[in-house]
Amino acid sequence: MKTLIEARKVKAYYVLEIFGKQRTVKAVDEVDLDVQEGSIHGIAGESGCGKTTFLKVLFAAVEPPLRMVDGKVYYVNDAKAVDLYSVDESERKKFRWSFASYVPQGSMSVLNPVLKIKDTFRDFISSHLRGRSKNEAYEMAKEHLKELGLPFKILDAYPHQLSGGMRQRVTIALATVLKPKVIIADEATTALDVVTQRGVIQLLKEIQSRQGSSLVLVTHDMGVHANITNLLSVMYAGKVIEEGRTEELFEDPKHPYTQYLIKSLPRFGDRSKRESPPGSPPSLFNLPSGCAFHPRCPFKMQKCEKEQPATFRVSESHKVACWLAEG
Amino acid sequence: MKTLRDLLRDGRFKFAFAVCLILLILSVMSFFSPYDPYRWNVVPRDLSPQWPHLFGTTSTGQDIFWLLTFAVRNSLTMSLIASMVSRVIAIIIGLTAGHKGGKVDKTLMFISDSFLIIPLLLIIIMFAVMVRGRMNLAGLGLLLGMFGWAWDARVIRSQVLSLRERDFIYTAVLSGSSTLSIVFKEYMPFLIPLVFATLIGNMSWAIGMEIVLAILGVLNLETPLIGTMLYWAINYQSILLGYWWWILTPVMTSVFLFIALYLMSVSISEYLDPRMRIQRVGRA
Amino acid sequence: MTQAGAFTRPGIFSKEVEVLRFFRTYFLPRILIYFLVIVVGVTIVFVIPRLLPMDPIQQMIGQITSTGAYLDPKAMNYMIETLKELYGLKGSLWEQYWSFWKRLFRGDFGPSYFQFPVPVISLIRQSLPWTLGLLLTTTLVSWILGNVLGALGGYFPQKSWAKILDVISMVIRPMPYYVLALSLLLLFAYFIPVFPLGGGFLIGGRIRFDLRSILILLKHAFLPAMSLILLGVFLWFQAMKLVVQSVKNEDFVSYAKLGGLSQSKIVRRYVMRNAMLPQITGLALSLGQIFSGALITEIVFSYPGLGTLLYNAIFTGDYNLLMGIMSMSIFVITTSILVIDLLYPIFDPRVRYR
Amino acid sequence: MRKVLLVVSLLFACLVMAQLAADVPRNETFIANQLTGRVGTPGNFNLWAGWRWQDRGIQNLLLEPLWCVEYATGEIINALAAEPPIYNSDFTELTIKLRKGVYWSDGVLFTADDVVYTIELLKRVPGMSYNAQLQEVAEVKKLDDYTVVVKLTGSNSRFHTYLLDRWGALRILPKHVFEKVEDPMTFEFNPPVGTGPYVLKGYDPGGYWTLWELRKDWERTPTGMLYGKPAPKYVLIQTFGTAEQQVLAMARHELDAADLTMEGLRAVLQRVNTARAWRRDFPWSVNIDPCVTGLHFNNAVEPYNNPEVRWALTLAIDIVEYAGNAFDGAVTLSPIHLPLTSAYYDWYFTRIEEWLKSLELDLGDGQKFKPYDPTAGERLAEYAKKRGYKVPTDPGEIKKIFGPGWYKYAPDVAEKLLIKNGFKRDPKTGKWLLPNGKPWTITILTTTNPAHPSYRNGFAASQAWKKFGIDVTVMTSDALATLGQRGEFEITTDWPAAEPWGGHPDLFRVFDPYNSEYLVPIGENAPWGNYGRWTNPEMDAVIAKLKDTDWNDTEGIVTVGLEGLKLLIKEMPGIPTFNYPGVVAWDEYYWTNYPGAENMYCQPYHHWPNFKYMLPFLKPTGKK
Repeated sequence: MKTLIEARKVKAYYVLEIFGKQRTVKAVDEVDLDVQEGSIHGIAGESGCGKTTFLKVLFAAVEPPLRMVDGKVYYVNDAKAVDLYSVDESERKKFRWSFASYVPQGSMSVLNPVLKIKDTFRDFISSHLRGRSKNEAYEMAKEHLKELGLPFKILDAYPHQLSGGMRQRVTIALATVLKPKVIIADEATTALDVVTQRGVIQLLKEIQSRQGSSLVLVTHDMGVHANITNLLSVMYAGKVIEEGRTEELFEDPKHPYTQYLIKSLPRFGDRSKRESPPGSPPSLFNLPSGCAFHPRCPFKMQKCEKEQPATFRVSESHKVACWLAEG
Repeated sequence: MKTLRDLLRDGRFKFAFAVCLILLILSVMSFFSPYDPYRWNVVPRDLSPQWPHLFGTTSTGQDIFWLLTFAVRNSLTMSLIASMVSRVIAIIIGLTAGHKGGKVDKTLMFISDSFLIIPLLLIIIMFAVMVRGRMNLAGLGLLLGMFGWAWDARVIRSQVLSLRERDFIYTAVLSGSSTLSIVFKEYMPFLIPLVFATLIGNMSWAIGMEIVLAILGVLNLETPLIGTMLYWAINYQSILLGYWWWILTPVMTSVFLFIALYLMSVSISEYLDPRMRIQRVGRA
Repeated sequence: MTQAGAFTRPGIFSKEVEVLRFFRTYFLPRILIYFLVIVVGVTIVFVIPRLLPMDPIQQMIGQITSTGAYLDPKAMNYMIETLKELYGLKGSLWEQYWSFWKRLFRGDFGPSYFQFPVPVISLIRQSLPWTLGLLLTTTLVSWILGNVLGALGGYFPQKSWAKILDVISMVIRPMPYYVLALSLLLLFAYFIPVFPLGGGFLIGGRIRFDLRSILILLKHAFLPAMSLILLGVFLWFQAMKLVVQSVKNEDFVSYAKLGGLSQSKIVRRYVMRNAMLPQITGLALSLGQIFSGALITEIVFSYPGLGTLLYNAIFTGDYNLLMGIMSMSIFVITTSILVIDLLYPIFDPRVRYR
Repeated sequence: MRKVLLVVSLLFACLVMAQLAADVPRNETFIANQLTGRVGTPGNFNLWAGWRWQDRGIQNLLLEPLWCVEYATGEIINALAAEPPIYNSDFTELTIKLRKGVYWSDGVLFTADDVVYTIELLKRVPGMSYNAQLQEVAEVKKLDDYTVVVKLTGSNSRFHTYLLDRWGALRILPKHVFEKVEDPMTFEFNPPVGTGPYVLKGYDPGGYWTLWELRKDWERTPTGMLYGKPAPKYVLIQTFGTAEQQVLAMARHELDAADLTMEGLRAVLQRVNTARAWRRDFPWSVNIDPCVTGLHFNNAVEPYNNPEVRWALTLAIDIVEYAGNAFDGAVTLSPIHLPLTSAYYDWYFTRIEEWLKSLELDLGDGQKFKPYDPTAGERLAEYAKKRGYKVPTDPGEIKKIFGPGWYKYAPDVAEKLLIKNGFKRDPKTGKWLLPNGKPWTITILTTTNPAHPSYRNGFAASQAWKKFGIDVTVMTSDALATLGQRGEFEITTDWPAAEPWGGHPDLFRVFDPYNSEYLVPIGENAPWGNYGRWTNPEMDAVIAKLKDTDWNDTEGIVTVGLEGLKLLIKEMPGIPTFNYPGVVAWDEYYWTNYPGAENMYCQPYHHWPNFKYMLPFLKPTGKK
C-alpha cells in the first residue's frame, strides 16, 4: 500500500492578539498521519478538537491567524515525495485539485452566487488543465456529472436555485472532476438532513471506489465512520489519541474517550440511556497538564495528570496514547 | 469605558480621537474669546501668523484663531443637530419599514426613495434662500437633518430585515410582547452601534453641505462657520493676494475634521463587525 | 432596489411560466412606483419654487429699475398686469398646476420668465449638451477607475501603492471642492499656462465637426473634467474598498483560492463581480444627479451647463425654468433607477424571482 | 504613420494656440468682462422681446440711442437725434429731429420711418419692452425723412426720456427687418442689424462670450461722425465666472477691462504691473458713478414716519467710522440726495452749501442745533492717512475725493431729539426703549452680496446704531426687490432716493416717485425710488412745477431742483451716505489713454452704452 500523504509531527497554532494580549491556541499539536492509497481514512472527535484545522494543514490552506509552527507534510506523487511547505505557492497550486481536492463543510456559500454552475466548473478545470476550450470544459463537467448520476441540466442553473443536498453533491462533483488521488472532505454531511446524508455518503463511496482515490473524511458522527471508513483516527484536544483499523477500534477501543464515543452510538433494540463523557472538552487556550483527557477520565491515575501519554502499539495496526495501555 | 480603551489600541482611532479632542478644546475656548466674532476691524488687518495672533488676521480685521474657535463650535453643533434629527427620522422610518414589512414597508421606502431622487443640493439651496435672513444654527441643522436621513433609513431597514429573521425575534413576537418593547429590547442593542457609525458619517455630510452652501453665499454669512470662513477668504481674494494663512486655516480644519470623522466611523464599524476584526488581528 | 428578504427557490421552471411570473411579480410594481415617484417628485418641484419669497414679476421689475432704466410709476402697474397675464400667473395655484401638467404632456415647460419669451425647452437644449458631455464622461470614468482601484486596493491592502492610494483618498476627498478646482485652475491655467482660463470653446472659433474642433473642445473641457474625476474616483475608491474587504472573506472566494484558481481570475470573476452589485445602484443614482449640473465646476471654470442656469433661475424666481430642469432631472433619475433595477437580475441572479 | 503625425501636430497646435482664433489678432482686439454674467440665450439678439441684459455688446456697440447721458462731463450726446427734443407749449406734442447720413449695418439708410415703425410696433404688441410706457402715445407720424412728431394722450414734459439712454432706453429697431417678421416676440434677430459702429462677428453657443467687428462703413454711424474711427478692429465681451478668473486673465493680458471688487483690484494692482485703476492711487475706485448709496426708511412703519427720529438716527452715525467699516474710508461722502459728480457738484452743491451751513434743528426746549459739518471730508482724509494710504494734501483735491462735508456725529443731540419724542433709555442696559416702553429693535433689510455697497451700508449702520444703544440685526435676502416694493421692511439699504439722469440737471426722475398720486399701502407695489412710501404736499408742488419747466430750460430746472433737495434734507426720508464706489481695472499692455480720473473725456464703464464713444480715444501700444 503506497502512502500518498505523510504528515510528520505537525504543529499548527492560531496566534491571536486579542486586545493587546498575545494568545496562542494549540489547535494541532504533534500529529502524525499517513494517508494510504485507496483507503478511506476517518478522523473523529468532538467539535473544537482541531480536526478541521488539521485538514487545512494537510491541504496547505494555512491563512493567518493559523500558522504552521513545526512538522512536515509530504505529498507522494508517483514516488516523488514533495514537502508541501518548502515549495512556493505556484508549485503547491499544481497539486491542488489534480493531486488532492477539498470538500468544504457548509456548501451554502461555497459556490459563486453570480456564476452559473457550468462557469464555476469551467474556472476550476481551465485553471489546471491548460488549453482546454470553453465547451471542452463543459463536456468534461457533463461527463463527470453523468458518471455520478446527477442531472446535467443543473449546469445551467445558479447555486441559489439548487436545494441544499443538490448543492453539496455539486460541490463534491466539483472537487472530484479532475480525478484527484486524495479527496479531503470536512464534515461533508453535517449540514444535511439524514436522508440526503445517506445519498452523499453513497456518492463519496462510489467515487472513491471507481476512481481508486483515497478519501480523508472528517466528521463527529461515529455512525458515518463505522459505515464507510476502513482506517480511523480519534483526535482529542489537538492530539491523535487512538488510531487503527475501524473494525478493531469499534470492537476493542482502548482509550476511554474512544469507548465513550462508541457507546454514544444508538443500536437497534438497545433501550438503555446513552452515556457521554462527563464535563466538556477543555479550552485550547489553557490545556490541562499531562493527558488532556484526565479531568474527564474515570480511570485517571497520578501519571496521567503529570505526564503526557506516549503512544503504544496495541497491535500491528492499532495504536493508542494512554497510560492504561502501558500496563 | 472598556470599549473606549480597546478602541484606542487601534492606531486610526487614536488619531481620529486626538483630532476630535483638539476640536472640542477649540470650541470650548471660543467662550473665552476676547473678540466678538460679529464685529469687524477689531484687530489690525492682514497680519501673517505672529504673536499675539497665532493664525494671523483677516482682511476684515478679525483674529483668525478666535474666529476658528467660533467656527468649529458652530459647525459641530450644527452638524450634531443635523445628524441627530436625521438619525431620529432614519430610525423611525427604518425600523417601522423593516419590522412591519408589506404595505407599510413599500410606502415608507417609496417616500425615502423620492427624497433620494429629487436633486438635493438645489432643494436645499431653495430652502436656504427662503429662510436665509432668519436662519440660525438650529435652523440650518434642522434643514440638513430633514434631508439627510433617506440613505441611512435604507441601511437601518436592511439591518432590521436581517435581524427579523433571527430566532430571538420570533420568540419575542410569539410571546406576545408589544412592538414597542420588541423594538427597544431586541432591535436597539443591535442598532445602536450601526446608528452611531452612520451618525458620524452624517455629521461629515452635514458639514460638507454647509461648506457648499456657504461658498455659494446662500447662508447667513455673518454667523462664523467653517463654510463662511472659507467664503470670506475666497471673496476677499486671499489666495491671489497671498494671504495663505487665511485660506489655509478653514481648509486644513475641514480636511482634518473629515479625516477624523471618516477614520472614526471606519474603526467603529470595524470594531462592531467581529469578522473584520479577526481578519485584521491575524496580520501580526 | 434589491430586496434582501426571503426568496423562493422554484427549481427549474419552463420558460413561459417564468417570464409571466417575472412580469407580474417583478416588472409591474416597478413601473407603478416609477410613475408614482415621478408624479410626486414633479408636484414637489412645482410647489417649492412658489414658496420662494421671490415673486418673478417683482424681481424682473427690480432688475429693470435697478439698472437705471427709467420706469414711470404709472406704467409699472400696467406692466405688472401684462406680465402676470403672459407668465400665466393668473388664477389660483390649482389652475396653474393643471395647466402646467397639460403643457408638460406636450413637452412644453412654458416660457422662461427671466429670458422671456424664450421657451424653457430651448434654454435647456442649449446648455444640456455641455453638461451631458462633461458629466456623463466624468461620472463613468471616475466610476470605472474608482471601482477598479477600489477592488485592487481592497484585495491587496498590504501593497504599498494601496496604502498610498488610501492616504491620498483620505486627503483629497474632504477637500472643499471649490478650493480643489481653484488650485487646479491656478496650477494649469496660470502658472503653467497650458489650458484656457475658461469657456467651453475657442473664442472666435466656430464648432465644426472636424478633428480640430474636437481637440479644442477636449482642451477646454480638460480641467473641469479632471477636477470632477479627481473627486469622483476617490469617492468610488473608498466605497468599493469597503465592499471588497467584506466580499474577500466570503467562503466562495477562499474556496476558489483553495481550488488553485489564478489570482487575476479570482479578483475579476469572483471578488469584483460580487462587489459590483451595490456600486451599480450607486451608479444609477449618480447618473441621475448629472442633470442638476456641476454648479461649482461651471462657476470656477466658467464652463457652460445647466448648473449656472438653474442657480440664476433660483435668484430670479424663474418658476418655469426651475420646474423644467428639475422635472427633467427627476425624469432622468427615476428612469435610470428603473433601468438599473430591471437590468439588475442580469448582474445578480438571486434577485430574479420575487 | 502619417495620420498619427497629423493628430500630434494638431494637438500641439491647440495647446500652444493663444486664447483667440487665428483670424482675430490679439493686438487689434479689445477684451472686456461682461458684468451681467453668462447669457442664457446666446443666439437671441431680439432685445425688444420681453427684457434682456444688453451689456453683451447690444447697447454698448451695436445700437445707437436717440440721446445718451454722459455723466462724466455732464452733457447729453445727440446720437441718432440731431438736436435736443422740442415740446409744444402744453407738452402734449414732441418733435424729434434725426441725424442725417446714418446707415444700418446692412447698408439701408436710417430714416424717420424706423422711429415711427418702432413706436407703433412696441405699443401694439404686449410683452414687448416699453409697451407699458408707450400707451401714453396717441399718434406718431413723420413730417419728413428726418423729423418725427409724437402726439400724447396727456401732457408729459419728460416723455422723451424713454428715448434717452442711461444704461437702457427705447432703442430704434430696423423697420426693413422687423416688418418681414410675423411674430416679433419669438424673432431671434440673429445676425443682428444695428446703427452702431460694430457688427456681430461670432458668439459662444455656451453663452460665455460675444465677438464684435468694426463696420467697414463706421463713418456712417453717429459714433464715427462725433468721435472718429474706433481704435480696436474687434471687441470681445467675455464672461468670467469668478473675480479670480478676471485677475488671472488680466495677468495673462487676455483681458483689457475688468469689473472687480475692491479686493480683486488690490490683487490685480499687486500682480500685474501694466494694470491701472480708474484713479492711479488711493482710493482707486470710481466716484463719479451717477448714484448715491445710503439708507431708506419705511415711512409707513412706526417710529420711522417721524422726521425727528430719522434725524436722530442720522446724528447717531460717526460718518468716518461708518466709511471705515464699509470701504475702509475709500469713498466720497455726499450730504445731499444726489451723487456729487463734478456736474452735480457745480449745478447743485455750490448753491446749497450756504443753506446747509445755516440749517437748524429745533430740539424742543428752545435750543437749536446746526447739524451740518463741513470738515467731514478732511476728517475722513485723516482716517485714510492713519490707515497708511497716500492721501493728497490740497483741500480742493480732498473735497473732490472724500466729499465736501456731511452731518456732525452728535449722539447727545440725537438723545435729546429722541427723549423729546417720548423715547427713554432702559436704566439697566442703557438700551433705547420705544415710547410704548418696548425695547427698540431695528432690522435692516439688505442684499446678499457682501461686496455690494448696499450690504456694506447696512452693516456699517448696524455697527453705528449698536454703539448708540439700539439692538440692530441685518437681514440679507435675495428677494430685496420683492420685499422692498411690498414695503415689508423697517429700514432697507436701497438708494436713499432714485438715481438722477447724471448728464442733465433735471431732477424729475428723483422727485417723481415721491408723488402722492403713487402712494400705496404696504403689500402693494410702490414705485422704485420711494419704497419708503414718503409723501409731502410741498414735494407734490415741486413735482408739479418741474413738470411745467421745459427740458432745455436748465436755469428753471435748477431753481426748482434746489427747492426739492432742501425739502428732502429737512425731512430726511432716506440718509445719503457716499457715492457708489465703482471698481474698474484696465490693462495698458495693448491699449492706453483710458478715461481715468486724470483724463475724464468719457465715463469709465465698458458695460455702459457710452463704451462705443470711448473706443475712438484709445491708442494701441503696438505690442504684438
